[in-house]
Amino acid sequence: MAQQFDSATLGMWVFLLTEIMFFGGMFGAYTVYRGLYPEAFASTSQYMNPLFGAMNTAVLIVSSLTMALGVRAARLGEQKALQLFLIFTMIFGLAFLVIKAFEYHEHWVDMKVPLFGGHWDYSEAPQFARQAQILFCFYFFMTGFHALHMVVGVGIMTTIFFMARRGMFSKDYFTPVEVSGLYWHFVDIVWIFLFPLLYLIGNARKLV
Amino acid sequence: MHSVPSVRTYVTIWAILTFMTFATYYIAQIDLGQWNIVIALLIAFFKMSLVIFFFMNLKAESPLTKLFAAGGFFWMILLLGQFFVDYISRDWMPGGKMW
Amino acid sequence: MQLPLFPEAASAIASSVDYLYFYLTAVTIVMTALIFAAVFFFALKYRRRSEHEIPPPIHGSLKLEIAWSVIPFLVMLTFFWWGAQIFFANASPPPDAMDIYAVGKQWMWKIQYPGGQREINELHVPINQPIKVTLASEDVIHSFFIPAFRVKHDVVPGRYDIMWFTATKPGRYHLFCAEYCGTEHSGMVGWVTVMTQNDYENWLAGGGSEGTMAQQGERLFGQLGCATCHQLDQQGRGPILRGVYGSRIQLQSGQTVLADDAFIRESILNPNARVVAGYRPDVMPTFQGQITEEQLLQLIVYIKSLAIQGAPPVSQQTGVAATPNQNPNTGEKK
Amino acid sequence: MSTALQDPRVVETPNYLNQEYGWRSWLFTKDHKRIAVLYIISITVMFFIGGIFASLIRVELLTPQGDLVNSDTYNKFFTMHGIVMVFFFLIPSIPATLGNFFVPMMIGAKDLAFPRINLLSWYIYIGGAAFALAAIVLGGVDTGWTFYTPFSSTYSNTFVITAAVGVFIAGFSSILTGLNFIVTVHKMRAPGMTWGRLPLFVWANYATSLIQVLGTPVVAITLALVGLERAFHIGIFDPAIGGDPILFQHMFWFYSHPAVYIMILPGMGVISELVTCFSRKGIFGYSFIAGSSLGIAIIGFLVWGHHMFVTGMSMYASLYFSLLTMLVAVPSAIKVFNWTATMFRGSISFDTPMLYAFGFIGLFTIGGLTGLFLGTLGVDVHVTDTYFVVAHFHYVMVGGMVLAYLGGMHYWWPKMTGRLYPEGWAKFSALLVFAGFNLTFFPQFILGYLGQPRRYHAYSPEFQVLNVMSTAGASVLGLGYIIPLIYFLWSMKYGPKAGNNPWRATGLEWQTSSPPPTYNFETTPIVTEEAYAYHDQKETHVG
Repeated sequence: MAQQFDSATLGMWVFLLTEIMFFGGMFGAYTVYRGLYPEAFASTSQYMNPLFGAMNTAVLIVSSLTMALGVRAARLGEQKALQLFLIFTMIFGLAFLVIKAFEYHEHWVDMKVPLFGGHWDYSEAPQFARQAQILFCFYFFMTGFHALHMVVGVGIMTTIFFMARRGMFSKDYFTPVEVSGLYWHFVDIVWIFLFPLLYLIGNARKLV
Repeated sequence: MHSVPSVRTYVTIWAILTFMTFATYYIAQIDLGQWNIVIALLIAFFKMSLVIFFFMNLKAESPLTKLFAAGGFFWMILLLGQFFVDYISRDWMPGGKMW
Repeated sequence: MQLPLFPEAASAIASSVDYLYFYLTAVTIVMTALIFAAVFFFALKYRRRSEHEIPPPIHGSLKLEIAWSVIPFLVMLTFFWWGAQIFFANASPPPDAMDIYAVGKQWMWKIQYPGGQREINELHVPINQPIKVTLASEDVIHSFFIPAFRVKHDVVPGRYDIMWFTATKPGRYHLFCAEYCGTEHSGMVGWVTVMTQNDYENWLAGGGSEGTMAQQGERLFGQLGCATCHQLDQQGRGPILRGVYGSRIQLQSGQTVLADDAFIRESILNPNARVVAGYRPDVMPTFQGQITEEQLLQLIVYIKSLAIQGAPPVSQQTGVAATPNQNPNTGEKK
Repeated sequence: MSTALQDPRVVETPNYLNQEYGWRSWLFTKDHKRIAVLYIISITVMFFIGGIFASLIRVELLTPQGDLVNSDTYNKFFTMHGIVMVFFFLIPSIPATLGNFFVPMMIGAKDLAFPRINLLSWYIYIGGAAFALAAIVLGGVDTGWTFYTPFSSTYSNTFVITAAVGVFIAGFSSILTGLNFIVTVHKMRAPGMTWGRLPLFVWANYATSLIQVLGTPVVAITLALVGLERAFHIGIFDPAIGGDPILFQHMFWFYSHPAVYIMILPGMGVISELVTCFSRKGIFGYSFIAGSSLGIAIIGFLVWGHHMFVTGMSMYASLYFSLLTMLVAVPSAIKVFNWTATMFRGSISFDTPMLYAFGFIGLFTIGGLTGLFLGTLGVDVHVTDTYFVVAHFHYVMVGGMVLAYLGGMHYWWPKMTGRLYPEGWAKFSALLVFAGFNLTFFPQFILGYLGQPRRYHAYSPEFQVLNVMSTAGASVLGLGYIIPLIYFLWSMKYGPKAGNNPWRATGLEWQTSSPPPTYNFETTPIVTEEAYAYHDQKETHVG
């Protein structure tokens, strides 16, 4: 059992390594373009709502807390508490997605969705109109992939919740809870970086 | 297997993380030039370390796991670093002004 | 039946690349021969003679390991050093290089000469004269490859790439596209004709009915309406372009920038990206999608020809506008 | 044939093959050996699909005019050849088959650490392959296996998204295999199996796994970005809005250069096994070979820029990448020298696997050294994107990896099936492969320096003779691949019984019965000596 637990945690960490590189590719490309077009990127920040971003960060951090407490409960064999914390985690995860959806809607209303041939209008700052599209592509791809990870995460939490309901975990066996927790925290960490990189670019200087 | 951290520890970490989040938000409203991004990223790194060491309980994990966790970040920096080998040095070429 | 085994060497750098290639080949042959010989020799000498023999163990030798790590590495460093020498020696064109402009387009090469001649899939160059080719792409990445000159450079859309060479032997040589660019990639080939100076002069005299490239650019400048704002002698809504090329320009953002091909290209395609100090950003429309890469190059050559302060408009000049010198006067644009 | 037919009795001992019957027992198996067999079947199918495209390419290139198919079709041929061979044959080839089968056995484990994930990785692979095949059936892809933007993202009118999705999915199969191996090697070693006693095949697979885990996600996201760019008609590599197509190349080669080490490292591991077994001698410089595997895995990530010297990358970056390219050649050289030295004063037999090992050492040496031409700045400018590159990587991939794979298949076939293959035919086809290979690819070095660009449907007439030689060689090579397929299948039913250890090899995989039982060992083995302790086999020492 101990061996399996160790293997599973190590395996999850190795998996997170690949996840780091997966997002790392995007972060790398993002950094290159931010270096190439700093002003165009900065000009986009007026269309990001940093308060939403900060709220979402806070929501995710709370969900990480409940997740960590859930894992703690699993370790101590407190099944009721585990189930409760899993529900909280799911609720906060869904809350994140709902807030995210509101934000996407706001971008749509603002005509800031260059995808699909362009729901796009940047006449307020025409000098950045081309390159700002790159930032918005990054924004939608990165937050999109992150949201996808959240959806998968909520799915995993649901599975774990039902496993817990069926009494599959005990003080001696809680590997799936532990491993899913690692995944959840990782998704949180990605957001911790996405928040300043996407929402707070040159926030202090309204360039336009 | 591992010692179980107390609820108090978790809640304290959570409080720090939330505080840091809003600190990031408010610091971003002050114009510090290039330092805005530096501070934002430093805070992000700090927050990440808290999540990794406490919520993900890396501090109680084996050295091997720590090595793999560190390896991921090292490799990502390697990726970025070598992008920059190209992009930064494009500037040094006659007529180059990519950066 | 033709069976060439080695390409013709027709440029100034060809033989230096060939020497390095011979050196690398020699090392490869020697190393491969050594390994093959050792494997054959051991395999025969120590072939299994009885099913039951067990040879004595040999665990290794630190000295040998160090020797066969360090020595090959030193040899490889000579590859690196020599290769880097050639690469850097040929990195930037000499100042007296003659300009030629090439645009890659699926699937042809469009060549323009400063004198106004234009060709497709044909490049004519004089012998013993450094040629600087400014490369642009209309669509995807192409690669300008002349095997006989040992030169190749990718042509990346959205920017200018530079390559240069000095042809040394009259003749006709292949011009290939070396970066896969779509359906007729293998049809994107042409010929480079190297001529003696005299022949080249004669050839030049034959072409260019539409005037020099700068004149073509000047016509375009009028047709596109650039001249209404960018007037030559008096302040219009846009900067006066005389003397701009090659100078450092003060931007609205406070930075300065060198007005070179890339900057002028950007100013035409995306005029608001970097606005000159003292001008409004939203006055000039973008010309993205409205002019071809070829026309863009003509405009650049025209603006380049204005760099010489006080020179008469190119329509009154004869022949080819010279490559400008660095102009100390800070001009303005837009 | 060395020691065949020691035990001709027809008694079926319980093993992984006869444990259960029926398709369910295969498709839902968690046994790493059965999954390895599933993989062998799948990659063989993919290999022959890729091979058909290769033959069509070679037939087209018999004449310079491009008269067999039109250029669009030809472009699809080489693209599909590349995608199928690289992502669906070479990458999974040794790790997912021989590695899957033997890594657990060699470390004395019952199975991999995550048997279910192992099965999942096969299903993911099949899913990816289904997309790739769908792209072929629907009408093909014409971007080249490198998917360079902006051609792939904007200009191509073919099924790029389908193919990219296929590669993306298959990437996760590769990641999961790597993840499984890493955890297995760390956590599942038998008592006494220290890191210093691991067989070099395990070391090689471990190093490979590191690359798979660290590199594959980057190519996955890169291709995802290309797919999204096509789907949304806008993206980050689009030069029209200021995107830099060269960034795509950086991201692509960040994985795809190390990927060639994913392909070759396990092959090197196989050769270490073969050379020791058929020289009946411990490896020369164990720690250097093991260390060089890790060295290749790590330095391999630092050299990708040598694919981009003429792309308009900064020339200082070119300098950096060129220097590091020289560095990565050192560990490869160490391996070649050590294998050769292992043969010194050995007891060398000429069984088929050893013939493949000889072939590997020679061809890999040529392949590796010609790689240095491409890492040397001045020369690369001329030879990059020509047939020189094609020849170089086929020397490494076919002359190296495929020969190692065939060598390994012959070496372990008796263990996997309990049967011996016909030695005469095997030797014959090994020679065919070697001869055909050289005839196919050596002329391409000359073509490359002459300047024939790669991916050309029609070429200049003066290149014809060399191209005809190449096509002739390809037909010999093709025959050399088909013969083993036939006799392997034949031997499963009619081959003589192999016995447990026909080569009298060391290594835990040979200590158990052939074919191995479901959990590999009757009792967990306890390891007391280093790998390749041939001198401890109680026999007479011969000077």
